[in-house]
Amino acid sequence: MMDLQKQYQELLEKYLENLDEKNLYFAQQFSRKFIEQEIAPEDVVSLHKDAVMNIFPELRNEVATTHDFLIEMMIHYGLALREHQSLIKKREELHMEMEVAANVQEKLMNATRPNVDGLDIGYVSEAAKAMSGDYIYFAEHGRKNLSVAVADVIGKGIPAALCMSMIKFGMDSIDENESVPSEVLKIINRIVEKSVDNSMFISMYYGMYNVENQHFTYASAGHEPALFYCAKTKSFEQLDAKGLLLGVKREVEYEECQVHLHSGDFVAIMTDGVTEIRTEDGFLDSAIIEQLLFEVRDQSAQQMADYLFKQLAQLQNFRLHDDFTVAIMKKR
Amino acid sequence: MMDLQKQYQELLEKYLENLDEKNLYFAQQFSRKFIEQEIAPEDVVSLHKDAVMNIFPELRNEVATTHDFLIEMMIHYGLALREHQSLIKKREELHMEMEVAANVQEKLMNATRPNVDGLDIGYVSEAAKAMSGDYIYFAEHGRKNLSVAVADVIGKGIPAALCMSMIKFGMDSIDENESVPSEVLKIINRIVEKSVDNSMFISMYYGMYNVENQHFTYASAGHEPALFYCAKTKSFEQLDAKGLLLGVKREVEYEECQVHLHSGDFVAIMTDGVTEIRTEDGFLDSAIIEQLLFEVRDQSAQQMADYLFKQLAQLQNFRLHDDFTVAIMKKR
Amino acid sequence: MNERSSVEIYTEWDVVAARQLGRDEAKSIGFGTVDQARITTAISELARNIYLYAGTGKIEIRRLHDGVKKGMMIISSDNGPGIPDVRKVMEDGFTTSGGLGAGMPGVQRLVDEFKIETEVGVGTTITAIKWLR
Amino acid sequence: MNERSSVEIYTEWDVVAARQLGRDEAKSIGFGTVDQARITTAISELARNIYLYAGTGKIEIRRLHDGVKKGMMIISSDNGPGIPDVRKVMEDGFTTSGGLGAGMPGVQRLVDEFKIETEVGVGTTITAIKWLR
Ligand SMILES: [Mn+2]
Ligand SMILES: [Mn+2]
Ligand SMILES: [Mn+2]
Ligand SMILES: [Mn+2]
Repeated sequence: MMDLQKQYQELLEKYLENLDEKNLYFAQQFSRKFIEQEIAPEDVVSLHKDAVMNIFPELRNEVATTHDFLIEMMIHYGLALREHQSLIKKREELHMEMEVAANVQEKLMNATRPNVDGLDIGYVSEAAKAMSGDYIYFAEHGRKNLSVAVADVIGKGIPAALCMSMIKFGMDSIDENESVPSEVLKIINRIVEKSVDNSMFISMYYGMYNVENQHFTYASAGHEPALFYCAKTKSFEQLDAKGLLLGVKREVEYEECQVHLHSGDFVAIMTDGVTEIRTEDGFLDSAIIEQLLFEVRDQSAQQMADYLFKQLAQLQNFRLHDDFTVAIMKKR
Repeated sequence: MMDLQKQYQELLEKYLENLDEKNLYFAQQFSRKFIEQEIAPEDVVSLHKDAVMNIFPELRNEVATTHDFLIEMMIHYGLALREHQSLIKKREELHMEMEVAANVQEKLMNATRPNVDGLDIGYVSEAAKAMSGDYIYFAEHGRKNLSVAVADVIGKGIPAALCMSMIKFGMDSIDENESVPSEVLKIINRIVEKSVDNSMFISMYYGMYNVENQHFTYASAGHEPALFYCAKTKSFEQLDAKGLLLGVKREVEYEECQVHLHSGDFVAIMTDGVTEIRTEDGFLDSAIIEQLLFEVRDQSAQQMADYLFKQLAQLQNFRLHDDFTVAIMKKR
Repeated sequence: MNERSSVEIYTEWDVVAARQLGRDEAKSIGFGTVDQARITTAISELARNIYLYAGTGKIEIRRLHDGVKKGMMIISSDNGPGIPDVRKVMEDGFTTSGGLGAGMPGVQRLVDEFKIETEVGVGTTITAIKWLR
Repeated sequence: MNERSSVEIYTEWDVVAARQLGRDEAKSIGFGTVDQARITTAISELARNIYLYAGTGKIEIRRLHDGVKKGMMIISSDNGPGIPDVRKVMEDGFTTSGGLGAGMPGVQRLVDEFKIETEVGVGTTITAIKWLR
């Protein structure tokens, strides 16, 4: 403490001499170090008191006493700071744990970009917190067919991730060569209804692309509509299909629809973390998504997905309020 | 601020009058309120400065300036405090999320105390953090046989929980009527080896109690030995069996052993969160566990488990360093 | 020499009396201004907890001499309801533990050694030690 | 009236110059001592970031009159490497963001409005506004 005392007093004296900014700058750098060294604010006031009483020896004892009063006022501030230092340590621990968990989840989900003839595929899936409750799943069936599923567990983070790991087991147990989208959703709905807590619902969009006839067939369980871009007319269309959220009731029928993809056409399947972007001024008009995708329509599907993410993250000052997932399938 | 200014000055004046403790007590209560109202320490110093300058109008300007210096020193303390307030909010959010996740996990694991003739069963499973990486599983086969599994994912918290949810699916898929402990571990080992990250290992103890012949048969995958208490000799014995941790390699053989339970005998299966208790002075001697269990040997299995937990938590000042799981099976 | 002294806690004024006792003792043992304030704050929190949650209880102060080390022990005891979930009360940053640095984790931070013994329906005893450096 | 003024940042002394400019402006707009210190600290952090991570750049100060509201705008700009992961830099309580209240989240807390624009390989512009209350 003696060393600090001397340094503090010197800085204060120099500052009092000509009140220049330089010494305040040093003082603040100094205070940063204090905080790192876990020196409490009441200690700073104590250093301050001794320095003042040394510099102005003529000051009455009452002035020293006012500092004691301030020390007393600072004790709880000091406690809050020390609690903060301990929480930060715990937080970094938790953060590391979450990273491991996110890896486990990723390995579990195993979303790899498939290779399907004539189809360019790109996606971005970013978690708002450490773990995502959004889910993206691809399956290729001998380069002839592609299945894509995008799901969102209502709610964020860890419980959602636990649910997703469950659904993954369900998905894996389905033989997709034999199933059409509406059937797949029916089967998954049963699994979810049986094993997931009542308070947890899941929206899912399920699509299949057939290389032979270039048809994209889709069904939706209460999920955001996908966007379909028609290169010929340069216009967007929403691909929606009727169906209840997964897990609400045991037996549900899902509507199944189809669209034909021509060269330059693309389908973008998204979660509400993309379509319901919140900025400081409220929700964004969803037309902005069409506009952004249109701007980069000639780039690769991955570049398009990356661009959409970057622009929308920018608009939210880089603070995601919800998990963000977009999958783009573009006909070459 | 004007109101605060007046109150602060009054408190300081009263304190300076007769320096009594009462005013310091009020001052501190006051400072707690300041913190709750997100008043930064630099604001407190500013209030202090104005009060001092009002109370001692004869003081030179330099004394006011020393306070300005202290304000400058406090700015970063104020920032740390505001960061703390924001982290605490996030932490409470995360905490709620973890609670939901823990519920999902509990529903998933579904450990219920089984009812088996002649056997008194009790257990405690407490997470060190919000989510446990310890796992306890019971299965009854027509009140004739009881299976019990206790597992510990190496590592704590969320990634462990994700793994456990996977293993649960594996466990459920085994028809236990047909399997002996060493076989069950072999099957689970294959599942884990296939689906879990290389860096994640699991220890598991698996036991089966046969009501007809009162044999307890067990196998262990690198897990802590269980404790066997013989009522007749009033002595403890470790029940260990050779076998590798789950997930290390694909094909593993597990040793299988057996013990006969007589009236008053009990088996306690534990995780290392019980046996490797850390206190401020280092690790505890594991003899203490035998001693504690011996003290309450005549109580119910559940009371014994509760007692063990309470005593060991006390010794750690109620801060668990690892998940804590004990299952006690006592012959009536 | 008065090695042990105590204050019974019945009203909020007794919290002030316990603080005063603690500060006087701390001063005469030789603690500096900041440590005096910290010790007093710890006592204040303990005494206030008795007053708020147990109704009545006692704060006892003992002087310690451990070889060349000198210090002060604070014992807070009550026959109140006890603490059902000590782990929660000792956790940082939760409203249950006082929030923003206060409560039991705060007391623990203000001293060098800290022990809590509690039984539901029986009462709580908290022992805190601060050594003179 | 001088509505805009700026300091180019090349050395650590320019950080001090930027602080001085900011404090003088803040004072003459009518901010109190504590707010002057906050504004100066925000400028200090921004200028130091330029000095440490971009090498060179500029701190510009503008006075704002929005109807009856008066305020001050701070614009920090550089052609440095840009920030690859803004989300990380803006997160609280991580060493990457300065830790313990410092860094960009700290600057954001010191002002009323805050905007960050950055592109890897192109540079970073940060705009901060503090209103007089
Ligand atoms: Mn979600
Ligand atoms: Mn969502
Ligand atoms: Mn574990
Ligand atoms: Mn363990």
